[in-house]
Amino acid sequence: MISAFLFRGLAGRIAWVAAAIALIGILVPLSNLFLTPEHALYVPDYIVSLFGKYLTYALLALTLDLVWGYCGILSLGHGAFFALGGYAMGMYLMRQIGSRGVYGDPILPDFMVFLNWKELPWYWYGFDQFWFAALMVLAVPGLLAFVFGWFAFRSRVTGVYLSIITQAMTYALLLAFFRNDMGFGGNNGLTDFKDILGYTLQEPSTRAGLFAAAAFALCLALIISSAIVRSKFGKVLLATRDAESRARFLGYRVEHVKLFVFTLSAMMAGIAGALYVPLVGIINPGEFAPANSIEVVIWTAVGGRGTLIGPIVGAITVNLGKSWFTAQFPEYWLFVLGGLFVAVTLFMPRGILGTLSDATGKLKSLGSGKATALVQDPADASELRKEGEAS
Amino acid sequence: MTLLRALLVCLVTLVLSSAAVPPSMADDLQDTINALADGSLKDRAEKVDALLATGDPKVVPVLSQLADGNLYVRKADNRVFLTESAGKNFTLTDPVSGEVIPDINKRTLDKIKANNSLRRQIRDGLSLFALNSPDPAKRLEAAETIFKAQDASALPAIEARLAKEQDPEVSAFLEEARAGLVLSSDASESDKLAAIDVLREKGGRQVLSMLTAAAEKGEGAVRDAAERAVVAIERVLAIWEGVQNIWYGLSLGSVLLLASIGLAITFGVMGVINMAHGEMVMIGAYTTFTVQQVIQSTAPGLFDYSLLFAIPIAFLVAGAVGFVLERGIIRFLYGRPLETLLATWGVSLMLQQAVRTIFGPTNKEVSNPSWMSGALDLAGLSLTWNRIWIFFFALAVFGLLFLLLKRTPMGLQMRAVTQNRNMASSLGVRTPWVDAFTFALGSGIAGIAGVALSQIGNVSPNLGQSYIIDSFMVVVFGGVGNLWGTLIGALTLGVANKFLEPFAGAVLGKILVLVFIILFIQKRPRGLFALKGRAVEQ
Amino acid sequence: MSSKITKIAAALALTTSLISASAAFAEDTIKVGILHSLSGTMAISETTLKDAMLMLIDEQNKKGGLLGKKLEAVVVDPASDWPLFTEKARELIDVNKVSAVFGCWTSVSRKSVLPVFEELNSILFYPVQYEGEESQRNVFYTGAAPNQQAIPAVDYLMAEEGVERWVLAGTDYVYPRTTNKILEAYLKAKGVAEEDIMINYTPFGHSDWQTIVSDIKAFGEAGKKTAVVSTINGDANVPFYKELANQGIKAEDIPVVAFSVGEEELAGLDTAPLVGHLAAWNYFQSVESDANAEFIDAWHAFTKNDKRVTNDPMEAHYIGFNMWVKAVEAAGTTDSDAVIDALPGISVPNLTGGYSAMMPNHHITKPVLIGEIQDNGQFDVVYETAGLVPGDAWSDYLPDSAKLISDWRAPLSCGNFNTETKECGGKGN
Amino acid sequence: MTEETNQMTSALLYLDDVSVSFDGFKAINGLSLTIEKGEMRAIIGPNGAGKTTMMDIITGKTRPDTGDVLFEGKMDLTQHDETEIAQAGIGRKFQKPTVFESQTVRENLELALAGNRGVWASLFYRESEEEAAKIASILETVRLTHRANELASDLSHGQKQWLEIGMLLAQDPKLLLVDEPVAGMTDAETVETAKLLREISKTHSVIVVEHDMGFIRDLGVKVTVLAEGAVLAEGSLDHVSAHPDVIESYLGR
Repeated sequence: MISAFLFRGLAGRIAWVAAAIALIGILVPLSNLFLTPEHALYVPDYIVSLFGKYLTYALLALTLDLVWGYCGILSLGHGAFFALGGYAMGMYLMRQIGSRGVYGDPILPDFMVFLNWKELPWYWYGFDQFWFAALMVLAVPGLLAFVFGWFAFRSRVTGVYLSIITQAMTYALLLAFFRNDMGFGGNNGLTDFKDILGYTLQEPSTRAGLFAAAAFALCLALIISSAIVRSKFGKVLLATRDAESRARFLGYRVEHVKLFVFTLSAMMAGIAGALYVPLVGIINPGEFAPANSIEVVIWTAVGGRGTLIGPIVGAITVNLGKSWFTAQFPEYWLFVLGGLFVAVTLFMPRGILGTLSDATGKLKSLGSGKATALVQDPADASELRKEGEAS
Repeated sequence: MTLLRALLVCLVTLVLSSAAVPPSMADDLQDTINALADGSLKDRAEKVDALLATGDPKVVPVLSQLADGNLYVRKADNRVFLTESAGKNFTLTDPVSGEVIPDINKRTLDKIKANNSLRRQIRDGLSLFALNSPDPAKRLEAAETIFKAQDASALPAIEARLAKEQDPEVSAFLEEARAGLVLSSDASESDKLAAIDVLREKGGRQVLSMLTAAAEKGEGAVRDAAERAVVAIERVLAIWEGVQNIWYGLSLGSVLLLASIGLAITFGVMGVINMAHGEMVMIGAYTTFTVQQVIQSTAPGLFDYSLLFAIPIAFLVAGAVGFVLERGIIRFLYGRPLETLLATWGVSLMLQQAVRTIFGPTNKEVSNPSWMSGALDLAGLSLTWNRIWIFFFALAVFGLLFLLLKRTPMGLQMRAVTQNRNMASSLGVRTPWVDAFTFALGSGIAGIAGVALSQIGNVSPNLGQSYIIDSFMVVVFGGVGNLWGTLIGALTLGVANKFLEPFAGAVLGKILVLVFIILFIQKRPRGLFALKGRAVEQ
Repeated sequence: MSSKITKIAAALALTTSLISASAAFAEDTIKVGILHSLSGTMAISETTLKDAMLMLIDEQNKKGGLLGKKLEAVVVDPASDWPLFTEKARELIDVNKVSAVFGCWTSVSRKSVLPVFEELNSILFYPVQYEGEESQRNVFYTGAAPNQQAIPAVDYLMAEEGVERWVLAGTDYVYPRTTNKILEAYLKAKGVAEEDIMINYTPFGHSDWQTIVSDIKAFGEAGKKTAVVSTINGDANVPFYKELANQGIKAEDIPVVAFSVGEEELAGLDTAPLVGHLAAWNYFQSVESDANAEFIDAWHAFTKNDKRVTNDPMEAHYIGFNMWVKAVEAAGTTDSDAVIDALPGISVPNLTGGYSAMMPNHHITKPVLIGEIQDNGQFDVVYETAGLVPGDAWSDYLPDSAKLISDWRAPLSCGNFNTETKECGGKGN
Repeated sequence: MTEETNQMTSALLYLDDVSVSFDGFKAINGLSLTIEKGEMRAIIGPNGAGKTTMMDIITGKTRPDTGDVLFEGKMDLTQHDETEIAQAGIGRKFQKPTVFESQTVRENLELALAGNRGVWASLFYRESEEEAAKIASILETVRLTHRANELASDLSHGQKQWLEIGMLLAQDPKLLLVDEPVAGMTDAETVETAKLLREISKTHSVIVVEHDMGFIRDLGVKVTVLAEGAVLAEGSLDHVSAHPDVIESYLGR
């Protein structure tokens, strides 16, 4: 049943894009490892780690699109799930250091040693096992999303109120993780990793492997998302997004629908975070910053929300731009980036992909097949307008 | 040093009785003053004591200028002068003869440095001089300084003054200062008991520590009386602490109110998720900086009124930016609130970078005018003036805005347009202009907030970012679109924060407040002040 | 589909063209990377350091460059975003092929780039005072370690001001935590009682100091001479000092000694009410020496602004840059291994009128100065250590760190040699 | 079973002395109403009479302050939310046509089709032939077969109204609440709609809220007049339009 379900995701354009990502996931590492730097098709190490990072960003944007583009839940706190997944992975990597830390303590990470901690806090137990950490990568963001969503959706917190409390959530976590007393390394976070599953993180081959893993995860997430969007459940998602009370009066349990997709999305975001950490070599509370979560929203919007492929394109485009501008125009890149966001909202309200497909007139065969991105959120719009009356 | 002080006290009384100073003493004084310039900081303490010991009133300006860092030595002949800055150069005054030498280049002079302990020594020493000043305010200050310094050798001087003092207020202070010294001396039991009574009346933390020490050392009746006084004072202090906490909370609340009130218009009333709101506040703060710079270079006399100029200018500047923003971007996005989030985020990045390019990345200095400096000491409370002004300023801004929205045709049109654009438009309201002016109003108010916030925090390109999240929390907590909600929300969150802070710490306190907001929104999904009924839904 | 592939291909092409473009004119210059945030929260401090580096490179080029080649600065903006630091460090070394990087301010940014410098074997000069507890082969620490700032400051307060009661107030991150741990241990060793030490942590950018300042005031009114040791960071300082001034806490009563407040931070404040509060650094702009006067003049000329202040981290870059130049000249190459080996033992003039030397633990020797804030936004030096203080990578006051030493010279070549087990830790497999 | 409860259970919908107020304003004030199985009832009343609020109460969107609301004699509607009530068999058409604009007409019906509404069920749902046939027949009924694969947003106003009615049919409820079905329709469409509703009422119980008197007359059913949140009169249209109170409060204006 599952395979049939997933197979359904592999229709149309998605199949090609998934195949392309998979191909990149295989070819780029191979080229990096087996071609000589002089070869025309050689991909340098720098590009592998840079694009590896972009792939995890793309995965994060995809998970946001699933809740925002398809279910109308604008989460301004998706970075929190990403960061929690990252921390779970970081804790595993930290435990892997073992006695190779600067103080040579076999159990305690360095930051605990020099802050005079005597024993490992209970919540660090188990992270020396990869399977446990991998489980936590899914479970911690998933559980947070489930609990948060269970309260919020049941109470029918919607629209901008929901967005703001997701922001409050990630902001509270940011402050909490900054606290050194929490036992997650405070502002410095977790760093100085040595190896993952026995492979040294500083080896290009490990990074190539991580790149492949990121590509594979993105490919799988794309197929799963596509399968969901194409199922009847996907239609229920759109129904919830466009006319929540209509869906409710049709007998759909809207809060369950939202809760399911929110939790799933959070878990996938956790995976993105877990892949991101070994690629960049650090996880710290900065990842919880509300600005980071807003950036994810922007990637999605730039690429085209409600299109599955859009967020991937958006995440890669914006970050490529950021990498390039920060090196080329270090003094002025914020003007360029800020201008880009304004321009995209004004002139490409449906994002890059939406605009492209408008241009080619293929409006109806995009992303989820017939269901196209409806850029407006009618519910939100009318809600806010109405609320003007309350003053 | 105590011995010296005793000697000095005798001398002061002596000098005061003798009318004129013989010329030979003047030469001595000149040498003693010139000696200040030699040697290291450590040696200077003895020289200051020597000067104090002369008891000559002429040393008073010398020492206070030394403490203020205005005492210089002429390199050419090692003579020490009082100085006054006159443009690029100095005007020198000879401390003994009073001779004035204008227009001296700074490079020919060396500053005589002082450090904290020296300054303290001078302050305490000069307080004995000031005790006999004709100005009651100075005597009062001196009595207070002596009380704080707790130097037993000052006792005779106080008693001498007390015998002559006419001003009842100064007398009371002198009594307290005397009581403090008596308590730690080996005076009789009855004297000490009387001193405890005086101190108990005074109250406060310093008295508390004095009495605690007395209770530990003393015995019998003195100990009992001191212990009783300690308990009484502690009780009073606890009450004041509570009051103080409420004030801190209200003050924080007023800052939150100022930061969020503009947002209550642009976001609350108009539905624009205005991420550039913080930058409007920032623009207001930079306007204040610019205004102060201009005033300082053109009319320094008006400096104390700089904020009065800054408020309307900041309103206009931020309002104009808001106007352009609305006309240029926002107006294409009505009905798409979430899109406004993206566009205004982009705008906020650009505005930050613009300020960074124009003014540089570092903090800018915005000074408090004199009427906003210092604190008001009210019974057990110490309320800083800038916070008091900001509190009332926030309420005033709120009140004016409220009147504007509810009582003027402009406000009526604004409400009409935001409630039903089509209907308003068909009734002849020029909706595009109303939109633009409403947004400009919200931005302008954010600018005004910037003027006030520049008085308590950083003025840097990051200023806006530090307020934006809190502002959204306040508006959402209070209920979008409801000005009262914003007011009550801001004050509630401020007070809650300050009551959590003492036992949870600043960080955990803030986290708890955020968690509280999240839970509160579950209970009231539309904030504190939300209308019920059909109109709000759908 | 096809559009997608074109897009990715275009992206790759863009990046590779970028690489080749920057590599094209690389041959006849020596490149120096500057890795300081020009936007985001840290821009406020770091932008100045970028300017200082540009000036130093410019001056060196006027002197004829290095090894007969011109120096070329490569400036990037890591935007106060720590993972972006990693990316930019890799870009500087891998793509731009810089010979050395001068950069980072926060500990976390340094920690983020450490693995990159180790892996790609390049050189980082880190100019900011920090918590110590680190010594890495590829990093040279030109800022102060805790023993070059905190401990002399506390000694001064005890001896000169007779302080008996201490408030340790800091921002909640690693530098204040570690410094305060060290100070607490040190104070207790000096016989200060537990109840005479108050420790308080606040979040980054804390702006409402009413409660804490009034707590400090209350703590200071208990009869014993009290001082505040502040490791409060960056943005939080301005509101903190404004609150101190307004609540009337005078330096004569409760002096505050800060380790993160320099001329640059004071530029955002009216310092008149703060006269007498202290800071401990290894350099102040007001230091009277020929080298300093020359440096300040050059700085004013370079920035075309005679109000721009100088500060301690700038001096650290001045020292670090000159050390690097000297080491490259000594090694005759910019090759990382050669330069790393040449650096220890190199001694260059500092701006306070003496010489600073690079030590085998990759920290440098510096004088420690204590300054009091003046009403013109400058510091008056009120105390200076008799000699130079060598930077200590591993603090003697933390039990686990006391047994470690660092020496990167040949036989030992280890950043954290455990003197008890006689083993070098943290060396991978 | 007593006679009284027997009578109650025989009624499909039973409202007794229901009141609700918003911020002091009594929207519904002691309203009592009974709908029998298979009955079609028209409800009229001036603006603010509480018609929509009554529907909100029946469908669980608004909780009444006092009073009983029973469905099929046993289900206390005040204790359930919209989803449960919809699943129990009460369908609702909104005043403003509310369809899923970004989905096709066919998908709209597919979503409304009776069946398991659970998350897992809809994830792994596959349409059966039977269901396809049902959708085809509804498309036929609401005259939208030729536009089945177009986006709902492209439909005209009247067609959206019909699509919504079609969705109600697909949902196959025991009771349909229809709020102003002909608002904004052309005369021809209005006549068609009346025909459609009469057809539906053969197999379903229906409550229609409407302003259009001609339309009510076309329906030819029992009429309840609401005013100020309570029942003013009940009976045939002719009967109620003769009622003096009704004339004063509604028709007479």
